[in-house]
Amino acid sequence: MSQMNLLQAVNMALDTAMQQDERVLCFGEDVGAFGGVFRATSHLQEKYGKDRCFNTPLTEQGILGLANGLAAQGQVPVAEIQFADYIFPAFDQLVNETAKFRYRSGDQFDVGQLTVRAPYGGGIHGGLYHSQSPEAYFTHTPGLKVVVPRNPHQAKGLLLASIREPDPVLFFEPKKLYRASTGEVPEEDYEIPLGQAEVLREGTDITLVAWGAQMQVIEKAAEMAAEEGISCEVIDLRTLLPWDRDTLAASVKKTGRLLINHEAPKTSGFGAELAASLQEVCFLYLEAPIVRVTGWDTPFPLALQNEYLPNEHRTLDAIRASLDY
Amino acid sequence: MSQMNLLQAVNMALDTAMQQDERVLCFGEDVGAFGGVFRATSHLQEKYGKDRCFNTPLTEQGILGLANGLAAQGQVPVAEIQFADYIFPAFDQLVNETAKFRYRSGDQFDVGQLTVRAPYGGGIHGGLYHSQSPEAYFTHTPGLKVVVPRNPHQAKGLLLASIREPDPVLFFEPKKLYRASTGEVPEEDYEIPLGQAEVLREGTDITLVAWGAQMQVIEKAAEMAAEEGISCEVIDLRTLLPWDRDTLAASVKKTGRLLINHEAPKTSGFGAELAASLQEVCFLYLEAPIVRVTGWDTPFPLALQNEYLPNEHRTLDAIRASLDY
Amino acid sequence: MSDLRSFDVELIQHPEFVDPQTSVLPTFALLQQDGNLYPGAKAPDISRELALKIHDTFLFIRALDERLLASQRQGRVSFYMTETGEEAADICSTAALAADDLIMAQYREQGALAFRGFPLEQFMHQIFSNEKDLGKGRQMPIHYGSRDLHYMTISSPLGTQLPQATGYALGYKRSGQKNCVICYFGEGAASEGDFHAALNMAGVFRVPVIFFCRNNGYAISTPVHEQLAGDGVAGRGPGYGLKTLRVDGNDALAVYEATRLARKMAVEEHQPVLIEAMTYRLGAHSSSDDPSGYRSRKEEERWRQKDPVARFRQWLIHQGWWSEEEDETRREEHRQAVITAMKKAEKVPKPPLEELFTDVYKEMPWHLQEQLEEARDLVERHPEAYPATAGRKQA
Amino acid sequence: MSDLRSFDVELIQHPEFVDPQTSVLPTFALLQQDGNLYPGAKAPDISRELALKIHDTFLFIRALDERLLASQRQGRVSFYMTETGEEAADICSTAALAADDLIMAQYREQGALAFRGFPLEQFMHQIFSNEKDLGKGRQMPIHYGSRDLHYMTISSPLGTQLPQATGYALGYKRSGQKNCVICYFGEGAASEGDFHAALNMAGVFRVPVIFFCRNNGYAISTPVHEQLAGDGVAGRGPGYGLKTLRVDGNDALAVYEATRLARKMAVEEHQPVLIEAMTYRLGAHSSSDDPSGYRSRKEEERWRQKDPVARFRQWLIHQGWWSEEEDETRREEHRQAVITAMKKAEKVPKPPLEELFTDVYKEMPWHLQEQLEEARDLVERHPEAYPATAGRKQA
Ligand SMILES: Cc1ncc(C[n+]2csc(CCOP(=O)(O)OP(=O)(O)O)c2C)c(N)n1
Ligand SMILES: Cc1ncc(C[n+]2csc(CCOP(=O)(O)OP(=O)(O)O)c2C)c(N)n1
Ligand SMILES: [Mg+2]
Ligand SMILES: [Mg+2]
Repeated sequence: MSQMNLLQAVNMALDTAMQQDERVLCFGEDVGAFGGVFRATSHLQEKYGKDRCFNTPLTEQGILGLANGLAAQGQVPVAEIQFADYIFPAFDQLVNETAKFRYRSGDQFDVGQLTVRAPYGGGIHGGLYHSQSPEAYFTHTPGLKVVVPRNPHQAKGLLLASIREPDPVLFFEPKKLYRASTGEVPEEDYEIPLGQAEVLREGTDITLVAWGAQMQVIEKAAEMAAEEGISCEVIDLRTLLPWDRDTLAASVKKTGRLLINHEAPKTSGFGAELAASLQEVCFLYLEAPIVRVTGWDTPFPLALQNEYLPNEHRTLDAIRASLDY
Repeated sequence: MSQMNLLQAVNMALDTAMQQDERVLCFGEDVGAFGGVFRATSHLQEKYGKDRCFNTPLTEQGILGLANGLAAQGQVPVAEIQFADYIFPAFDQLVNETAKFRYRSGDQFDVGQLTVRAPYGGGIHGGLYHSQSPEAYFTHTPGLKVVVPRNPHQAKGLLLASIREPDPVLFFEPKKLYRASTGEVPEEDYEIPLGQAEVLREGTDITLVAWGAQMQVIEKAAEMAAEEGISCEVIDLRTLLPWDRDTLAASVKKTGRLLINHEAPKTSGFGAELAASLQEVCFLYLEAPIVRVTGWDTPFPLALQNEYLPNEHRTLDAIRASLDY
Repeated sequence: MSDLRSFDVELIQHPEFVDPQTSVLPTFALLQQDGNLYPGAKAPDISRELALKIHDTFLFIRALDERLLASQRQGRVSFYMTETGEEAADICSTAALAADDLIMAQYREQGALAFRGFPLEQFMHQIFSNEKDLGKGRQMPIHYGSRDLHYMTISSPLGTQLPQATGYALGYKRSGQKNCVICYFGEGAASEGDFHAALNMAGVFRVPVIFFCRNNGYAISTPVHEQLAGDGVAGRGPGYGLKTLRVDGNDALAVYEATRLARKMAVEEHQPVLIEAMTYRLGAHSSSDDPSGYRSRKEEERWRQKDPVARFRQWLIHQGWWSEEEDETRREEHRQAVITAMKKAEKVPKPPLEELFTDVYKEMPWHLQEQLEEARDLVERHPEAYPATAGRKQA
Repeated sequence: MSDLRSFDVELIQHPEFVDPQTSVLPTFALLQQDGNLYPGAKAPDISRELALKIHDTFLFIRALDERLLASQRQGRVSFYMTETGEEAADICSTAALAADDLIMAQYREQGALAFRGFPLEQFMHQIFSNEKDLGKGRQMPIHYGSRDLHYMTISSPLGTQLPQATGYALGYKRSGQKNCVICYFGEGAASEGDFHAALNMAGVFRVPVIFFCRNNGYAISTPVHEQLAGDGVAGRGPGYGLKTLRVDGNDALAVYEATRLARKMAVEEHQPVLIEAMTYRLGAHSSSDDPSGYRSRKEEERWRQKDPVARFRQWLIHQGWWSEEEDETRREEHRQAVITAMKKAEKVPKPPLEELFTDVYKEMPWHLQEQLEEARDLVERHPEAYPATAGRKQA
């Protein structure tokens, strides 16, 4: 065990994966000698050589095209998109190619070994184009898996599991927490299985669910609520596609209330899917409407980013409103 | 008034718009002299010349980049994407550029005059890549408007409104109905306002909502249900972003039940947003969970496309189940 | 890292803008239409056996294309695309490769697959998307793929295979495998952004890939002069650091020789290569297309005079390796074989319901299992609405 | 339509693959570092007034960049990007245009905007994203835009402005306006698919656009030789049918002259042009970057010797139009003005809450109105959590 931040945990996971399997390759814009603009790939080129950790030309569609080809050939590509905001030029390669590779070939060819890492989310004065949370787009795409870690320990275990997963995984890293989130991380190789939510705090009055950086918000809100005598169950979804309906449904059936928090805009955010699915299976248990506390339906702003982010105050207000319903 | 199919209605709308405003330009792959692979732009080059209706090179990201530039300069571009399945290479231009152009410039520059037309949907033996319904992706993108017509009359009125709308509009045309849907269409210039759903059939037991080609499915299901004594209210959403919550909520409050039908995969489809929002505002009125009858969470298949499409039988089964809840 | 740009550059004091019109790459050609070599041309070192195999593939593909297009017209097949007029391009380039080099095709390269030995039955199973199709009946006709024959399953979105080819070739390089990737694409697809990404990365990473462009004059209705304004597609190759050659795409010998040399550079030096084969799509774009809307019979006729199959046959006859009579017999054999195979494949049932849900992921997650159950119930409740799957025993 | 390809092409019987290494475009240069013209060079026809305006913009931008970078280090500014070393490229190209030609910049072309007369205060309002910012405080520092000055608001995603430039220029052509678009971009951005789409379409549609590449050696840490393998970015121009010129980007006179000629071709003949300006980013990529991680001081020093501002000053002094003393005074004036403007802009409040919701659409739809109300309530309930907007009177 050693104390480290989320970025170091990502770096450690990549290091572990590269050491253990020589087919693992890390690449993307500036990830080579420089170690990436956030330094997630620091020292990997030094350790594993230029042909296993390298810079690509500045083309996201090319990076994903390259990654698809490498994966199909039998390598284990871990491609970095410098900011999740810049994943959109690669949308076609991801949605039409990566996601459908195995299906369309009748399982003759696949790119299941592919992992795409991308720092996402706001709160770092990034404005429209260094703040977006595009996870919901990919949850509408059968064939992909979508994972978001909340802290260093989770990041290492989930990233190792993602790299070894036989399906393509989009791994969104909460860049606001890259340095802000620290914790103990085991030195050894370990995996946290995909597809499983985690109950972080048990409670009886309302279920709060989020992922990534918003976990801190709902945890804080849960604490504030506790001071008012409200007992919140706090769940980290961790994998968004395919998500862990059983754990969530069990919790909602127990508490009778659900609050979903995400940074992305409300309309068609992943909260919509959670709400739609859970009202289906928990209908008779719900004592209030499922509530979504999310980013507004605007581009991500700069001067007013504070006003944009769905923080603990908004969350607590919504918890109270749900209990008062 | 004259009898025509949906394709002819689209063609007529384009003709009307080009005649009325000489800044209106139609372009895309094969839309020039050939008139488009579906012939939606037939005769427009003949009538308005090569500089108003023209072929582009084969690059969707280029088509949307070009369209954004033209719109910013003051033209009124109506760009065609040959199949909605091929809109993904243009995803970045649409989501990062078109949608955010006005916002990021503080309203100094905008591309509000832009309309993108794309034939979407399955049921024509198109397999994975000539069948997709990607509308939900765009509903998660503030700054865009999303419109889907169900028949020739609607197509003409909604397309004319979309072209003249001061915000960018994605206009998805149900290609299955291009020739299959016919009806009376006024010769004159008319618009059907965006943002308004239409109640096609009043009913008391359950609300059915859909858009585009699936309207025929829910209308058929409503008729079959009527034979069993079930009274369905049938609504065409028409505009998905921003959508008409008032009309839907009023209906659901009346019937107490809601069924959403769409062709796209279930997870994070636009049905999720409708369900999540409507359970919020209609919670106390709902007598059964909101139900989604949708495409499965798989790529669009070929041999089993019939098994994939959410048809009237599945819809009727779900209506019955909702009433029996 | 660090800026390796040279300071020692040629400086000029008059602003001479490079004029794109001035440089036109020549076309490599060996065989004239009458089957004789051009003066000064040297035939590649090609065995009788290989030459006859190429020609037999030509004849097979003509028979296949003819029959399937006719069947589409009769409504027996939902969709088809012929490669008539372009056979030399894909077949002779593939003939110059190792049998385990990877082929990434666009969709008009069934000849390459046939050359590799794809069984006629498999062609038919794919066309009829029946349960024996290697692709499990999921894609439209002509989206072939064969892992065994190193032929990547076709994907409809244009251009996407190009950067994948660069990646696959990089995988070869990394694993030290002495293979290359050949990546086929049309001059239309070359306008996609993926083309740029692919060729640029191939140049930077120096990978064993041959980008093989079939410039057949059209992308559906769009002629090449509305597609690009430079010197074709070949004109772009040097700008990416690729070795580049334009070749007469209707010249079986020139295509073979060009590809043979390209493969050598790709595999031995990791030098990526661009080949532009100048050819013509004699048929319609697809069974949904009617070219009379955008080009003249006269133009078609002019290109028909340059038929690659006839040209190569003349050469074979000059070589004394083949005769008109053998040709007639063999064409008839292929025709009959195709008809027989079609009849059989038509009767094979569609894939079972399960196959709608498998292969989305390696293992079926809970939500797809749930949906499969729902679909099973549905088919059981409404057998009349699901004739393809109702009543079939489950896997 | 129809296939206009010529049958009358040059045929060769030996497969001569074009070798990308052989053709390197020369560099157009007029001014030597000591301020003297190269032998045989002719200075463009440039008035004293214009020359001094260019130089004054150089000095202003140096002062602005220096001060703002320093302020970023002090934590007063959240982010900054300098254009130090590249001033001749954007400023002198813009100087050769009409004042109402549209500029589409990448992000390192504040000089072009300054040349057009963007007030210092406006620079500051944007940097501090306050309520007087023309962009309403929504984008990161340096994302300027000015409708009045025909300078399209900067967008962070790289390359997206290139096909937009083609479209905007096509709009000019259609409306018969005698203008062109200049589109700036880095050699890194030139790897994006949008670059390919843009240049190809510009060639096909023949639109009045100048694609102006600042090849400054790096894209963040990635040196140009890891970015591309051909002859720079200029090497790609002819392949798209664009007139192409490589120019010494640190040579104010050569950049001016090249752009002047390019504009003439663009506006008068609708001939799109590609200019590659060879320059060097002397500073860090941005205030978040530290170049010592990827390049040597020695390399930087070598390029510092080629400083475009010093070079042009020498020329002005040789012309007798300027002196070292005037230079020193003027630099100090700019420095003071920047400091004063910064102090003022810092104190201007942030935009009001409403501006979070306006301009998503032209009119605010119901769901945004609802969300605005919700946000208002929120700020009212938790004023301490929203210091920027709480307690401000509503619009
Ligand atoms: C991304 C994408 N856009 C559009 C299409 C529709 N489409 C299919 S084939 C074709 C023309 C391709 O022309 P070319 O690349 O020259 O190949 P050819 O058909 O001539 O062999 C088009 C536009 C597609 N399949 N994918
Ligand atoms: C689509 C996209 N990908 C990545 C980035 C992140 N990024 C910002 S600047 C930059 C390097 C750009 O280099 P270049 O085009 O050479 O311009 P320069 O900074 O040298 O002026 C990168 C990778 C981005 N802004 N947009
Ligand atoms: Mg073609
Ligand atoms: Mg650069």
